[in-house]
Amino acid sequence: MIRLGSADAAALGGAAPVLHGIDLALAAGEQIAVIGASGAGKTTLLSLLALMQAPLAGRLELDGTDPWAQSRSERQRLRAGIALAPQQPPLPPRQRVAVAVLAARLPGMSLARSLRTLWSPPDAPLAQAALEQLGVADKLWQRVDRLSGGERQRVGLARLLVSDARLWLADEPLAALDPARAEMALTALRRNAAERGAALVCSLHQVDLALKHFPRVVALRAGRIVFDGPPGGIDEDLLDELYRSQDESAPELAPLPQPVPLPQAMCR
Amino acid sequence: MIRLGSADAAALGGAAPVLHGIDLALAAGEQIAVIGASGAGKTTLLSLLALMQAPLAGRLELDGTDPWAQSRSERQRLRAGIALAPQQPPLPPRQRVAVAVLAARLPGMSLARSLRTLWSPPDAPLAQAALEQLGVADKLWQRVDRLSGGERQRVGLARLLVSDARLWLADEPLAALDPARAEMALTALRRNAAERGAALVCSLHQVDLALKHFPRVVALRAGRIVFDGPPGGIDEDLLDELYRSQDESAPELAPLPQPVPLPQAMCR
Amino acid sequence: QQVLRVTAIPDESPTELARKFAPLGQYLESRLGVKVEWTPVTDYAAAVETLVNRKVDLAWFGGFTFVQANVRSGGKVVPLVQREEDEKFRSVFITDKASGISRLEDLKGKTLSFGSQSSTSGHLMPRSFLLAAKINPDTDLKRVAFSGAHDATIAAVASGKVDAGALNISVWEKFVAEKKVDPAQVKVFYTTAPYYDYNWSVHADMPQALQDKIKAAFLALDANTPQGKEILGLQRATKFIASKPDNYTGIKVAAENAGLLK
Amino acid sequence: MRLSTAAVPLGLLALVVASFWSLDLQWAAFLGTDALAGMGRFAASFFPPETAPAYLAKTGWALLETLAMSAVGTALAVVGGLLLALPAAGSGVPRAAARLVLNVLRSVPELVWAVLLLILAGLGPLPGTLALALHTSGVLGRLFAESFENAPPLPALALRQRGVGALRVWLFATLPQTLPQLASYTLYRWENNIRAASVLGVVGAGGLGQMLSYHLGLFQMREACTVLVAMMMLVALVDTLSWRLRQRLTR
Amino acid sequence: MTRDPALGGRWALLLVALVLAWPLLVLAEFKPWTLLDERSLRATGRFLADFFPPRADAEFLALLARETWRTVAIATAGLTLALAIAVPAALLATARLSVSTLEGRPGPARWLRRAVRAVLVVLRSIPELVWALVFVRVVGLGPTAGVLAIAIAYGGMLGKVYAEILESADPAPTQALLRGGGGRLQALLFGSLPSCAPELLSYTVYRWECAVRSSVVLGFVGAGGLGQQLDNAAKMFAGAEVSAILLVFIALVMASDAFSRWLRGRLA
Ligand SMILES: Nc1ncnc2c1ncn2[C@@H]1O[C@H](COP(=O)(O)OP(=O)(O)OP(=O)(O)O)[C@@H](O)[C@H]1O
Ligand SMILES: Nc1ncnc2c1ncn2[C@@H]1O[C@H](COP(=O)(O)OP(=O)(O)OP(=O)(O)O)[C@@H](O)[C@H]1O
Ligand SMILES: [Mg+2]
Ligand SMILES: [Mg+2]
Repeated sequence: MIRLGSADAAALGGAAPVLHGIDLALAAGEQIAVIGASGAGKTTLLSLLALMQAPLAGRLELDGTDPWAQSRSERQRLRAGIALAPQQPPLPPRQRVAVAVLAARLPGMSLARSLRTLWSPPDAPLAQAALEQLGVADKLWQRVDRLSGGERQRVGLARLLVSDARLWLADEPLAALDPARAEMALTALRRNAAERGAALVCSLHQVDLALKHFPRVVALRAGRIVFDGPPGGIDEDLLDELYRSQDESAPELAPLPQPVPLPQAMCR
Repeated sequence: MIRLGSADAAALGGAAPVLHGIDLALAAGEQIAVIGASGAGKTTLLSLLALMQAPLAGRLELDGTDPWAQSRSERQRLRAGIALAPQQPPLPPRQRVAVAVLAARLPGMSLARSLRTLWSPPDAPLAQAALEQLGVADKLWQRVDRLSGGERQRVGLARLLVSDARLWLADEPLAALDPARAEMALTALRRNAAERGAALVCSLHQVDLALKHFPRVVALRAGRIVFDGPPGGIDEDLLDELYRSQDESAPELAPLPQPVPLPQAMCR
Repeated sequence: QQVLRVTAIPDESPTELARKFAPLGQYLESRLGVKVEWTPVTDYAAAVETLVNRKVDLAWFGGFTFVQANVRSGGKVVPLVQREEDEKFRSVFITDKASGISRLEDLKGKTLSFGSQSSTSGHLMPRSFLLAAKINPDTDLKRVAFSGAHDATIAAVASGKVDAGALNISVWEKFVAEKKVDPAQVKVFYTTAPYYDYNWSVHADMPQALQDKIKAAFLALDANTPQGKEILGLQRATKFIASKPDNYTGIKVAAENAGLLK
Repeated sequence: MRLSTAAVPLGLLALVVASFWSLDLQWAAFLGTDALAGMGRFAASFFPPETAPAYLAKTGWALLETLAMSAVGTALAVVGGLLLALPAAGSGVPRAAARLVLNVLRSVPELVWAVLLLILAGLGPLPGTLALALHTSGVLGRLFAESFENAPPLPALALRQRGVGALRVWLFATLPQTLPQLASYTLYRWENNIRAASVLGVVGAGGLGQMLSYHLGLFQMREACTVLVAMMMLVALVDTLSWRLRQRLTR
Repeated sequence: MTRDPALGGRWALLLVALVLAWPLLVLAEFKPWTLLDERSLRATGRFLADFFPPRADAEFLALLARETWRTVAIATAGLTLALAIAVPAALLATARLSVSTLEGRPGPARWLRRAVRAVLVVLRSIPELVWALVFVRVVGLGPTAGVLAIAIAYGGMLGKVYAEILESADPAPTQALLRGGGGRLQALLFGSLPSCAPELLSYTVYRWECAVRSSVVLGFVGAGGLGQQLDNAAKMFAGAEVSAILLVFIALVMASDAFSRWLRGRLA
């Protein structure tokens, strides 16, 4: 369905490449977890898949064609099939949860219905159902900026659930969730994606959850894929290498640097 | 050092109380983890301790006196002793990491030195040392908005390390960090706090880390403290109760609601 | 060198006023042996204030502005000369041919434009003739507007923006003569009885000798010399005659009756 | 690089100095005892304000008329400003064209628009209202476009990533974020327009302004004072009203 | 649950808006169709036909250049004096730097804030044209009256808007600093200025453009500059001169717009 061939990419908003020679093929309906240390390039990889930026080098193919070779309007149409839930939920403050969630359905919505949604969302039951699966149904009419951190994140995920995209991308969907809600959210994502035949890519810091829930795991280290396969293939050594400090000259965790000196003059 | 007596509080920006009858005493140099489901009130509890808002009811005492009964300037002086790293790092975009970190030292800084810091921070080595302990020393002169999610979070934590406060509050400091960097950050926080005699309160979703690292754990459920003691006292049943869905009428995790219905008319 | 500063109420456009004044200024320079400087102002009240505060020495006033200046200065403004025409000045009321207005009474319920609120011939006298005809402009008309100047009043009526307008007869005649207005479209439906209007005034603090010299210079203008013909033509005057404050008591009374002077 | 960094403030300083120098301002005329006394007399002639009931009623009507002109003018300007701000915050040719139109609308002051419109719409409140609307459309359009461009980009980006068209990205992501600011700009311009509406009276557009210029012209200072007080009350009223509305909107 | 709780309020608001709009439209005699009657179209056509070509002989252009500089100089001098009023007033008037407001309990300083705001209201509620009328009577005709009028009216406007910009910025950084015990000026420099500076600057430059337009309008009451020329030309119905002067205005404002963009570009 989507395929990257030795692709390089810069972080969104950056110029220097932070991903190098990425080869990745994703079949329709497949479910993948992306793991890797902070700064390894997970977010950048998802932005490539979401067609938010073109690769600096290499190929990207969606259903066999290169979307970046197509016209802009054609690419816009392709994007409607891809839904991304970013690391920080991009929800306009003051908007109500129901509207924020249903915004994910805009690509297929008529203008008249969009306007009605702003006035009073006719699809509120749909949003409600999605929120219920994530345990935040009671916040349907709350303003987005009146939610706790974990509630906001789940509203962001509900956008995926209501969208009719065929490729769901979730960037650290569990960061602000407690263990029970994390399980619940992951289950909801995987189950709905499977039922709808949508492919699912999640970047995750919770290695245990990644290994437990996903049939395929991709591991990034310093912008390169160092592992791609079933979770069984991941061992302690690989994890060690994955999360070891990438700057070789910096001290390892063990010999912690001296405590920050606080000369008297600075204290007052 | 700081003590709450049957305190009620509203979420910051909200009106209705979400914390009820909180009793909590914290001695100087103590280290506490706060756990609880999403929406339980962890952030609100920290905002109380940070003197960001007064309790709606009940008492709050800092070193035996009520800061909310004092004059404003006196309270402002007291605040200099408390440092909070919020859930989302509040860093002004475009500011450089070094300046953003050193802003935490403003309370004790002369105006002249603050201006120099804006121009070119003379205390950069201090910021550097703190960032090193968190594994992001190489980003010292980077702009804050050019960081990955985990890097941003660690810059936010570096503010705690350089501050000369006696009470450090960290709201989910590990949310965006991979397991190795999470360990590293937690170690740095605990070690520096201990060396400086500062008390440390962290809200955490990673129950395992909370139980492993902290001598005392406070558990919140629906705005009330349901456990306060050494981690040994926490068992499976308590965790189950803590993270069980709080809305009793909602279905438990097991019988997941039907997949979101997508009537054909809505799809295009 | 001494300077004589001169201004005029802006009842016509300032460039027109400056053009009209240029030869008169040269004439006065040669007769008085002082430098003459033209100071344009942008509203009637400013013209009054500048003379009252002696920021200018000589001013061209309308009847009503003279009365205002005299009142504000405590009687210290002296009218030197006026045009012969100013002894029996008139205003006209104009309207569009198609409006169906032919008498003052027809104005009830219509819109009317005056010129400036401080104008004698464009506001004060038309208003007092309306009052005499038992029409109160503030209550009986639909709307009263102030176009700001006589020529603007004509434009407003010609473009149908108001039903009728009131203005200075000499500007009207000039517009007709220069074919700037089409008499087939806009007609005069009422002409007022004559009254005293414009004069050239100075402040009483001016040395009497200078006052006399200025007065003499104006009175000496003669339409039979080429220079006199040019100046008088531009001033739309046959000749200048001496003026006196008493000429304007009628205006003062009219202003008081119309509530314009308190 | 260092040099050109210093060049900007130096250039601005030079502009300021040249302005003061070339204008040859008469501070003496303003600060001299004579002038101060004159100003005192002038100020004193405004008091006490005229308070005859009939006159107050007339002022009240004029006040309502000014209020209506400014409100209708501002409302029209919001519509016009939004219509122009959308392309102006976009890209390409429409952006350049919309910016040009906005600049032209904005560079011509209300009073000048009114003078031009008097030919078109006649004397009375209509040309005033339209003049306010034209000029304010330019001002608001530009401010709106700027706040759209400065809005936090992530929510819009998230929708654009889904291939949603520009209009609906704006409706669902940009507008809700900028609404308080748009409202704040609008309310602020409304206050501004109340004062502008007063000035427009000078050219025959009715309302408090016409009364003010009428009485100032006739040296009826006490009546003018009543009008000024009414004007200040109106502005203060709108000021509090907009403050309240803003507080509500930003909550 | 899925019924929109805000819907009733929205209909009510819409109704109120319609009910209020009606009398306003009547009072403003808003009948735009009168613009389209044949006679006014003809008058308009005549006037507009006069506009082309604009007058462009050397003498007139030299006059325009001189008057243009006068206009700019009056605006610049007036705005410089206005800044001297506005900056201190804004710092006094903003609640953003107030520690008490941060705590949700306004202190006595709010009376000072209100007093400053009231003075600002008085300064700007009298239009600059009226200030100019008054000053023209006192200092006589000429630029002094224009400069003073702009200084006073714009001092009030800028002071108010500066305070508002400081308040509309994201409060988190500033409040974090104040809360951390930082001083007010420090909080301003580190928290608000980085995000507000472009807006403050662009607003000031924008106001300078407005001052240029105002100084044009002040020309109508005798303060000199382009306005006086325009007044003369309009009173003469000299379309060619009116259009030439209008073109100069527009060029002037566009130049200052470009200047503002350039200045902001340098700051970012
Ligand atoms: N501004 C607000 N207005 C009203 N209610 C709010 C506001 N902010 C949070 N709440 C509510 O207060 C409750 C507690 O919020 P709080 O942020 O303290 O939770 P938390 O324990 O930090 O949760 P999380 O782990 O999701 O961050 C939640 O139910 C939330 O919905
Ligand atoms: N706007 C930017 N400009 C320049 N460099 C950037 C920018 N954003 C991110 N980077 C850098 O690109 C690298 C990859 O960033 P990315 O956000 O993809 O990491 P990540 O794997 O998502 O990390 P995290 O787990 O911390 O979110 C990092 O080293 C980061 O510092
Ligand atoms: Mg990331
Ligand atoms: Mg929280």
